[in-house]
Amino acid sequence: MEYIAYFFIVVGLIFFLGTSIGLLRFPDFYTRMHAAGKGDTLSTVLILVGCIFAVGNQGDLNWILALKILLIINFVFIGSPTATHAMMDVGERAGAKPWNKKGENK
Amino acid sequence: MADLPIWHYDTLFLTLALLFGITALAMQNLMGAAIVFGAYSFLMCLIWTTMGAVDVAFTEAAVGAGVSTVFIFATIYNTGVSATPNSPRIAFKIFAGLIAFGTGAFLLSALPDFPDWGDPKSPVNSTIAPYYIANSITDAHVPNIVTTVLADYRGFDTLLETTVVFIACIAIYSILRIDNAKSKVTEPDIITSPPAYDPTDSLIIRQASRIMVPFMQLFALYVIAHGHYSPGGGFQGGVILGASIILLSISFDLKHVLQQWTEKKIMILTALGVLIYAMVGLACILMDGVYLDYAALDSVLPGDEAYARSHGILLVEIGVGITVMFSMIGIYINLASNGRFDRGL
Amino acid sequence: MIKHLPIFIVLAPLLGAVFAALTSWYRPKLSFPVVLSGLFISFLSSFCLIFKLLNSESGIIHYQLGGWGDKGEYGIVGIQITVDYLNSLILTAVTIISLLTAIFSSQSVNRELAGQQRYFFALFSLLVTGLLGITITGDIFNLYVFMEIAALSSYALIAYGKGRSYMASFNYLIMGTMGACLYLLGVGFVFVKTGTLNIENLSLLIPQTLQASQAVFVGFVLIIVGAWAKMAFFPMHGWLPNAYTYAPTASGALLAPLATKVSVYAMIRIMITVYSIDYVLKSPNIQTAALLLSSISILVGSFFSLTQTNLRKIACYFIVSEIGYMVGGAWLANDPGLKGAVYHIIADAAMTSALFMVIGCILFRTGQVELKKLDGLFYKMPITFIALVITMAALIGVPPTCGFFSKFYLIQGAAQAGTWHFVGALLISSLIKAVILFRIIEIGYNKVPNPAKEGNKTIPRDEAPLSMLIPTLIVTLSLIALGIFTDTLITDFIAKALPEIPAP
Amino acid sequence: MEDIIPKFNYIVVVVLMMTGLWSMLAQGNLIKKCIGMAIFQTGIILFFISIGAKNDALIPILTEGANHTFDNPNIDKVTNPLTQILMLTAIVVGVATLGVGLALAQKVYQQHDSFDEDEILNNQTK
Repeated sequence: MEYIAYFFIVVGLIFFLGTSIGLLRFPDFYTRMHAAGKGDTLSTVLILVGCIFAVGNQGDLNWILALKILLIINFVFIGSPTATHAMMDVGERAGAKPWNKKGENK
Repeated sequence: MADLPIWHYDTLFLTLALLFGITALAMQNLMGAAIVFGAYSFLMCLIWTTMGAVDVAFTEAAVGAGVSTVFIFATIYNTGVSATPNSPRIAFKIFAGLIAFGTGAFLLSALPDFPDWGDPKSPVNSTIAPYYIANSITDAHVPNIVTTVLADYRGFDTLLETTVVFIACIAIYSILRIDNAKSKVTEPDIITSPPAYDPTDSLIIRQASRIMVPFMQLFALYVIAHGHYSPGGGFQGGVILGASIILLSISFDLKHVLQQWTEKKIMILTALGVLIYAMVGLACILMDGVYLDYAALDSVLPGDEAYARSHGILLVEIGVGITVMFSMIGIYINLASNGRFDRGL
Repeated sequence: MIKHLPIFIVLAPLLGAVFAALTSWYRPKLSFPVVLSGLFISFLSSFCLIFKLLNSESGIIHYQLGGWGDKGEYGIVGIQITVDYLNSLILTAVTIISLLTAIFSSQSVNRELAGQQRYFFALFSLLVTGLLGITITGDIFNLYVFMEIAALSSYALIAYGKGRSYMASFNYLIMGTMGACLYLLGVGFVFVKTGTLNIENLSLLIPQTLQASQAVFVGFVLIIVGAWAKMAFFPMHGWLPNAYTYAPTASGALLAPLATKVSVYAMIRIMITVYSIDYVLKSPNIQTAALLLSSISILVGSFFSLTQTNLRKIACYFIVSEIGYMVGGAWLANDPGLKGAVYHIIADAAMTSALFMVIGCILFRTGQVELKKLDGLFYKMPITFIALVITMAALIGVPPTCGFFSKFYLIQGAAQAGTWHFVGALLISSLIKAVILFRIIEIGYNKVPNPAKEGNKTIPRDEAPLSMLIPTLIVTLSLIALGIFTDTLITDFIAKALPEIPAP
Repeated sequence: MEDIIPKFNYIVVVVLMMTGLWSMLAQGNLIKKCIGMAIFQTGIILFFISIGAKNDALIPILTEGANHTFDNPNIDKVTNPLTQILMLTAIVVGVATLGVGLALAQKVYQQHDSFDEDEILNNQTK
């Protein structure tokens, strides 16, 4: 049980690392938000799933807590992409230009 | 993990928090400063959670990181983003720095006199606090000691704190609201209903918040009602309730919210919350108790004296929740619309 | 019901404010009477408490909120409010002055703030709640909360003045919050070493066992500096003149006499009850610094008042110098000095109140208080002008007004402590106030030829309405009454309020 | 060093508070002043919470646990609730002050079209 928890948390952290690198290295606003939005949501969800197993007591899941964490996952799943969408939307309206290969618009 | 002294993982957080705080103050872009300030507040929540102060962390998450950041945003929305100073004022800054440095050094001069961090035998932890821990259950049947102390042992502080929120609401209304020099007391003009579909508004955001808001409100009510057994209480619940309305007004349009929450409603409900609290106290006097001595309400509330206290705490928490919720909405509406009550963030 | 009087003092204005906010939406006319009755109940309670206090043996009345009293080894676990000789007087002064100011300001609010007065009286009442709370509470953290109540409502009350008052109020907010934060930090430092917040328990702990503790000392300095920032003491006085000048008349008339005085009271309470005179005397560096600062404060306030042309600004700088009197008197830490300081809190509350009420009357009729435009004021508003002269005489310290006696005690204390610069500052400030008084008389009385004589231009009488004039007169006459009853006040209250002071 | 490590947090707290204090005094921008004020307040809250912390203690919500029971809790294993209540109050007071401060700042901006203190001062004396 403990190892399942570790597994999920570590995988979540790997995704999170990817998110951070993407946020720093991608060339323009949209790709950065893409990295942040996707990676962030997934890694948060994975870490939370890990938590479900981590809070269990000697092989037994603590069902109430697990349910609460599932609810949190649900809301993260709704909230985080929406926030990313909102920022993308605003970015477009504010005139952030997408990057292209020629590197014209940084 | 549990064997580590507290400071082992706090060191990292504290240093980060310091960094965030300095960054927030150093940024030229005010919007960025506000965002970093929000992150700083969240970091503070983590620190407080590791120190075992869950209620404080909860409040800070709702108030510091949530609502105050939104307040700063609303202000920036109505004003300007850039903070380029016209004059650097170097000499003055150095002077202020010297004052701050001197004060800091003076504060640190007391350091050797301090008890170690986390010492359970320090005066703070061994004078009054043990009484609360030992008697919360017998006095009020409330396992969450913070709730008992907040609403019962030091209930007067909480009444005043509610009053502070009430004052903030009135103050902001009186500062920001733009009266069109009408001497007659009237409702603000009926706001025309917004168009059914605004092309600049995103359907996705609307739908997402439509799904979220009921759950937020449900959760807030749970936080208020369950404050006896878990972290939370009137303040946190009230702030979350207020935040749900603020979310609606951000994702839809401020007009929607303005139509629903007129100044009259908000002020009456805000005052009502304080009134509930104060009246519960007065009821105690009328029933031969001292002010805010909920045990005197024994004869009207079910259960024995300790349960009377428990129910009394619940009653005042409801009052606090009402006041906090509506004043948060009121403050937000004012800050976001710059006192005009027509449009805004 | 007698038992519950202490809580009613605070609760009545609070409930008055809440009801005023509620009724303002249904019967806007009712909200003023509601506030007034709240203030009146508060006044009655404090007045009754004085008699109860005089009859009690211990000279102290406790009220434990929620019934959480002394729990043996733990000390007092709840919040306790306390009435004793020291604060009963100040409570009565605050309630009387706020009641009179409320009556005084009803007309000017209706005129100056037409259309926006909906929450004015609610905020007014909340400010009074905060001030009374600071005075009555027996818990240092509770004092902080009350301080913030008073502060938040006063920011709003000042911002009612529109125009420049917004920036003034913002500066006040920054300075006030800084003061409150320093105070709270000081409470933290004291709390670290004592573990209790109750003033009574602290007063048993600190002077005896924690004399040498550096943390407690740092806490002491922080609390004092925090209180200084709140009362506009010398290096932190910058916010006061603008804030009180640009505020509406009614806000100024309430804030100027009470807000700073109550902070002085809080400082004295911390000095003599929580710490002790002994403790103050054992930290000579702070004492010397405080005395020096108060001398500078007096001089700065006086000289700046000399350079101003607006009567309201002059009055504001008077407040700065009067703060110097009280802080200096308290830090002399000897018997006459402390007596003078406590007496001066009450006397100065009355004097400043009278001064601002007079200014309010003039503003109400003439619309401005520029000094040079006050010519012929004596003929236009004779009663107001006489009240102004009496008030100024009291500020200078002409017997038999109360200002004379407080200055007498202060100078006596300073002489006893050998602090001659304080004596000098007091005398110079009196002199400067006398100069201003003569300037006012010159402008108001001499500058215009007597209209009663034939051939001169007649000036129609145009006094302020009675609802403004009567409170002004009551306060002005009370200046003389206070002076006449000085002896009773000092021996029956103030002497009993002060602890035994070790002879030098 | 031995003395400093158990008290390291206080040093950070003091630095944090002084950062806030400095920006309240020195920053020319009104919003920055407000943020500095909030940071100062958070520093104080952190200070209070740290003095109430206990090593290896549980949150102040009593449960039937291994080392203490409902009616007779192990006092050393429960974090000090008192400091937390005080700071709950302080947080709420802080947000109220912040709100009023921001409202005033908005009004000032309306008048002077600037958040910069010097510029406002120039406008006023003009």
